[in-house]
Amino acid sequence: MSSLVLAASAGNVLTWVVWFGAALACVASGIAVVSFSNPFYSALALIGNLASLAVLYLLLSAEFVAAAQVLVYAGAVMVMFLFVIAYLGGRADAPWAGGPSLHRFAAVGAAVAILVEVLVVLGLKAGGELSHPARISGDFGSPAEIGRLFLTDHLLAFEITSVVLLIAAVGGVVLGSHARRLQAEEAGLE
Amino acid sequence: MTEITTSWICLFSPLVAVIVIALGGNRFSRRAAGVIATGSVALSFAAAVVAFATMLTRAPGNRSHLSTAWTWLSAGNLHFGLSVLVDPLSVFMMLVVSGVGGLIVLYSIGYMHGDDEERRYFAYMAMFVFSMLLLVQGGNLILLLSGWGLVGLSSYLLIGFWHERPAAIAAAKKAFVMNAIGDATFALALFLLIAKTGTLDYGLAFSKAHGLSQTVLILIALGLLGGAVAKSAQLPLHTWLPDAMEGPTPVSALIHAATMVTAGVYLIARTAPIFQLASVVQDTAAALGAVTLVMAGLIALVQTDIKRVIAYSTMSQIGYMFLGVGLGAYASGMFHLLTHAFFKALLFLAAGVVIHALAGEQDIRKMGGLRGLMPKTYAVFLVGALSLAGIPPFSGFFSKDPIIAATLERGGAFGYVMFVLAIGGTFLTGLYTFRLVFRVFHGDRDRFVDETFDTHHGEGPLVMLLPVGVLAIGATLAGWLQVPGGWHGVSSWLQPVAAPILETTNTQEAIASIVSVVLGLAGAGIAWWIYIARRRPAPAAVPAFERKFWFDELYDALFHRPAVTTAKVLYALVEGPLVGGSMAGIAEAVRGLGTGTGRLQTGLVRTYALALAASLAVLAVVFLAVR
Amino acid sequence: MKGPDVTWYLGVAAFMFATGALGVLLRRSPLIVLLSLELMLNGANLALIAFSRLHGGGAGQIFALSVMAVAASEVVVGLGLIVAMARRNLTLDVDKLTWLRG
Amino acid sequence: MLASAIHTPHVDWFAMSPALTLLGASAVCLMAAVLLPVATRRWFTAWVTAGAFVGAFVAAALLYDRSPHPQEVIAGAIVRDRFGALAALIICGAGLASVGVSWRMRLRAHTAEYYALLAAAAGGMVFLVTATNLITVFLALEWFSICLYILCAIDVDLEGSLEAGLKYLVVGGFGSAFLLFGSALVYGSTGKVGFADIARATAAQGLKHDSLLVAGLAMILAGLGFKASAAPFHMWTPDVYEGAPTPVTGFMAAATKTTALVLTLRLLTTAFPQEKQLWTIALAVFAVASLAIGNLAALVQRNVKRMLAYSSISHAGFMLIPIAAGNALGGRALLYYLIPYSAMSVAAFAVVAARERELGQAVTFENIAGLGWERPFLGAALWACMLGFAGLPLTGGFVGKFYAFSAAYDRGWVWLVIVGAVATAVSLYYYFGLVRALYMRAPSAVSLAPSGGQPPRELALQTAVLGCLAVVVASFFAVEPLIKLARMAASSLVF
Repeated sequence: MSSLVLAASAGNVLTWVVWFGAALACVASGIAVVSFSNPFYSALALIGNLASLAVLYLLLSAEFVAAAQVLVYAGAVMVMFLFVIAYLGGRADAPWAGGPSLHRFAAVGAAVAILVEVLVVLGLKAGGELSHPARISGDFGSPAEIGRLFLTDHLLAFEITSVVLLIAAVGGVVLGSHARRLQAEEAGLE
Repeated sequence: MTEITTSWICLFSPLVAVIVIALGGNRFSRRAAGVIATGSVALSFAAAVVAFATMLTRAPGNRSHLSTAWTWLSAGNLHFGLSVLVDPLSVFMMLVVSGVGGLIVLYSIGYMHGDDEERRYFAYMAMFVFSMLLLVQGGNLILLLSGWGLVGLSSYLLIGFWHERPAAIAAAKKAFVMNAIGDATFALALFLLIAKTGTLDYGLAFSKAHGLSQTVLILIALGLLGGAVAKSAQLPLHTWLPDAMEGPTPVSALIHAATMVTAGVYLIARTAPIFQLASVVQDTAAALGAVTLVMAGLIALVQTDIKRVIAYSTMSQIGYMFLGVGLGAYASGMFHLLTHAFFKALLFLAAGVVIHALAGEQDIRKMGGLRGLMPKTYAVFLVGALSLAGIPPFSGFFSKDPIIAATLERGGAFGYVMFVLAIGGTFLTGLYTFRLVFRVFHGDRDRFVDETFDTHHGEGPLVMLLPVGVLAIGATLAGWLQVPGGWHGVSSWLQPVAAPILETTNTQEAIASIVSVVLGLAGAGIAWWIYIARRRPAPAAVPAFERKFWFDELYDALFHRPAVTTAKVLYALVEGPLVGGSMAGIAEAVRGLGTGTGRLQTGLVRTYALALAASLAVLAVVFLAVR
Repeated sequence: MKGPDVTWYLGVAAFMFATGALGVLLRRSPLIVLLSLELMLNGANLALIAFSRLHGGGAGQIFALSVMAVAASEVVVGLGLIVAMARRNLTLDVDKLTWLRG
Repeated sequence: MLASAIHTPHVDWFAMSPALTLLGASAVCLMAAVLLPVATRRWFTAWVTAGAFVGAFVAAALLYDRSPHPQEVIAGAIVRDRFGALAALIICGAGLASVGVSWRMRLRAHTAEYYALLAAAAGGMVFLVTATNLITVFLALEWFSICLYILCAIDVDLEGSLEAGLKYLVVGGFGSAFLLFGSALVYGSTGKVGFADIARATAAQGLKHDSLLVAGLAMILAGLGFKASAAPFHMWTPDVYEGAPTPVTGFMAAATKTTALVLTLRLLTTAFPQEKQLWTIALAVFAVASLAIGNLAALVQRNVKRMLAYSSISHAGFMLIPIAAGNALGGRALLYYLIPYSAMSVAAFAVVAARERELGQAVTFENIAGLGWERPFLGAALWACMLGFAGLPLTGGFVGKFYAFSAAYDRGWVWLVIVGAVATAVSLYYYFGLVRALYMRAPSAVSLAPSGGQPPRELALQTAVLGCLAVVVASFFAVEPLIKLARMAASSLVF
């Protein structure tokens, strides 16, 4: 019986279920990020968020991006985050402490306004061309395809990305370098 | 070298001196600053002479050149940049400005010796010469206006040079304000001309002016006249000139006699085509000149300050020039400008020698009998006085008479009224000039003179006497450039630029000469009768003359007091209760807004982000709504 | 395409973006502000990937990958700043950063 | 086998040469940071950076000369045209002057990194002004922004430097996120990332009123407005400008604004010509808001750097006017105005930097008093800059404002001209206030004057200031050639 249902709607229901699960996780972890009072938990929530995003990417046939998301983002970047948080110690700030204020009211208002605007925009387009995704070939989103694009149409983007990363590394060194090193060098300068 | 190259040298030489003196600062000695300034003006003069000589070799029709160094802006028909116009009129003025100017700057080396701020003085002087040259050489209307404005600025700085004297500051301000009124009308006229003709070049603008309506032409001409009247201290914007005597004497000589005040005359000659199209305004110029020359003569009769007498006589003589150019006898007006530059600079510098010798005293009632103490000064002063009074063979005679003859040629009621005023002026000129000579140099020596005159000091250093001597020669001989019935050096030179609109006959010249010489001598004679022969006690000063026809009081009553009263009334009735204190209220409100804006800047980064997000939200809604 | 329309993905993307914005506007801990910025960038990334799927072009995915690199860079610099401030014993509270104001 | 299938695009190295020169210098500086002994690092890296700016300047000049016809290169990621080349010239000029201003900066151990980042930031800007697709825009924007975040915070001893860096990072990241989301929406609507492709797709598919496109445009405008520090996205500016090391502030004021405004003009005219009705009005509103807020807030400032920051906000308003006019005259006016504006900004902040080093504290209207007498050259330079900012003759600011206003007038927006004129009148108050303070000797200034002889003569800084002054004044006199340059550059765009 169940195999019949599955066969009838093919993978569609399954896709919906997976989508629903991932979307829910996304939304929930997103809310969690901004509402946990401890940055450590927020960071963990963001990792969850990034992971569920990767699932959504997979559903959108963006396999390489999904893999990069998990490996680079959730893996490397967030680990760095966790290290820093651990280094600084858990300094909690309660987001809603002190009750409602004008600023909070306005902040929520602005965020909701932006959300509603985008949703309205989407609503205006819904059922139109947004429901007619293009036909794609099998290697859409595959590492080979992404690699090809990075070497052809978006060669420059690839190169600039590396420059940006290099600069960030320099920034990390400059800002994070230890005071003792500074003193030592200054002594050398005198 | 062509006349164009030399014209550029002539223009920029003083500017270079300004820059060198300003940048050099203490690296130059004070005297070096004077030498640099003098040298630069002398170079200008040399360049002007070369330009003049080169031009002489050319055919009269081929003497006008426009040279553009670079174009600053060009939009459509409007080309505007740094260009000089080299033509007979500008070369004429270049010679006058740099020649007389150079002598005066040379004189200043002696006169200003020992002043604390000599460098500043010479920088200003060179700046002034540059401005004046820019005014006369500028190849388009905006450059003319720039020169005009710079001349006003330099004059303001020089009049207020002794900034520790309140009177000097007040005089400088008065000159600035009066000139600013003229500058404003002048600028408006130029902009109107540019707007209507779409060009900045003299030639093109004038040829296009023919197509303009009479109303526009009259407005333009009136605006130009306003500028000319203010700069040349003619009625009714004349009150600044006598006060401007607060500056150092060479400044008075340079600015308020030889050069700046004649800029108005130059302007009318330069823009003659406009004035000819608006003949009503040209007649107004002539009439203003005639009235000014009589009134200034009357006021000069009772002044007791040696420089003020000469200052009023300047107004009066410029009145003659206005009369000349107003009647369309451009060459006669410019000729009088030339001779006047010589004899008036001479008078001022000679007066400066007297003042210098008497430790700065300027009151003629404390002078007298200086003839024996200062024979050279007396001689040159007498030359200047004879020239001013129009006694042959001195230069004033040759240049003043054609103007008077022009009134006869003009004829009609207007012409004859002008004639009467002009010859009345010659009488007054003889009277006040010789009153001055007799009071200062003849008669009994005042006790004050004995106390202050420094016999060892003599008449001054050579650098002061030399320019005076040169000017005396000029004042004697310059008249022979043009002799009625004989030759027409000046007229034929200026013919290509400003062709006269009336030609006087020899008979008219003769009548004018005889009448004016007779009246001039009569004036001098009466002065002799009163002040030397003592046949009569000196008449009591006429209040009207004494109070300068109440012009200062009139302006005070007309403008200053009503303004103050209105402000007071407004403050009491409107602003006090409503705004809470005039401009202060507005300023306070604006500052309040500023403080409020600053208060938004809380330093809270979240607020900044909120402003960004909220603005974006609004922007997106608007875009979606109006898309 | 199986499963939900692209519109649904975009809805999630918009929600994440707005949540992230809310985090930046509300939170005082610079660490959480940084995390919220990441959330915003990831919302935008999801939109890019979804649109990439919609149009069948690779540009969106390339864009998203570049954004990841940029986001990582911002995090490095942001964390570097936070660590430097912590070393100088400055309070880690963006509301206390009001030396510059007016 | 796969490799044979990939046809990498032709790389026009020449088109990228200015940016690459700067990047190369940056790399050399970074290596110097590791390899050279501390004592030689400063002069080596400063000279390398200065040389790179000169080299990039020359390269940009050559590029300008050799690129009469706009041409997309490297798979449409950037464009080689005169518009970008002229902007690159301005950025390189500002960068070169900033090197001079930075020479005596107190940097502790990070000198080499400082110059590396300065060169890298300029490289990013030079890239950004040539960008023709949304990916390049976002990446290059982040490239130079990240450099600037670090540069703002680099003087860790300076009170407020870290604060400025963090504030800039947070608000900057927020702004970039909006720009990114907007780009995503535009991409979603048209399926394209290239500017020209977006415009073509909009026209071909009738997307003029598409809600996604319009919402995306709004977000992009907010992001660009943020970088140009135009109100109402300006609020980070005063704090960051005040907190950052002064040479960095000067560079930011000149180069960031140039980059942001030039990019705004290029992006809007090439990608959104159909939406002109929307963005011209929006920019006009931003301009008015910037003029109002910048000028009003500047009136009450006592801190000179902060006053200059508000003045830069008001100048964002002035320079948005020609962009809002959306015509060729406007493009010309913007490019022209940026030349003297950049020079004035760098020079003004340079004088502030010099005074700061002398006093060892923030420069206010009170303690700048007497600068005109004590340091005549710097005083006169600041004086000239104030005249320029106020738009008075004998400085390029006059011509710049004149052109900007005439562009608005041509568009038929007399009201915008009036607002600009009123703003100019208000601005005279605080610019002249500073000039007055320069020549007023307050007792506080005397007591603050450095004890023990003259401060070191800052030859590099003075040379930089002199160069900037020369540009400010020369741009007034050499209007015609500069306008010609700007006209040819603006003709790369289609209005």
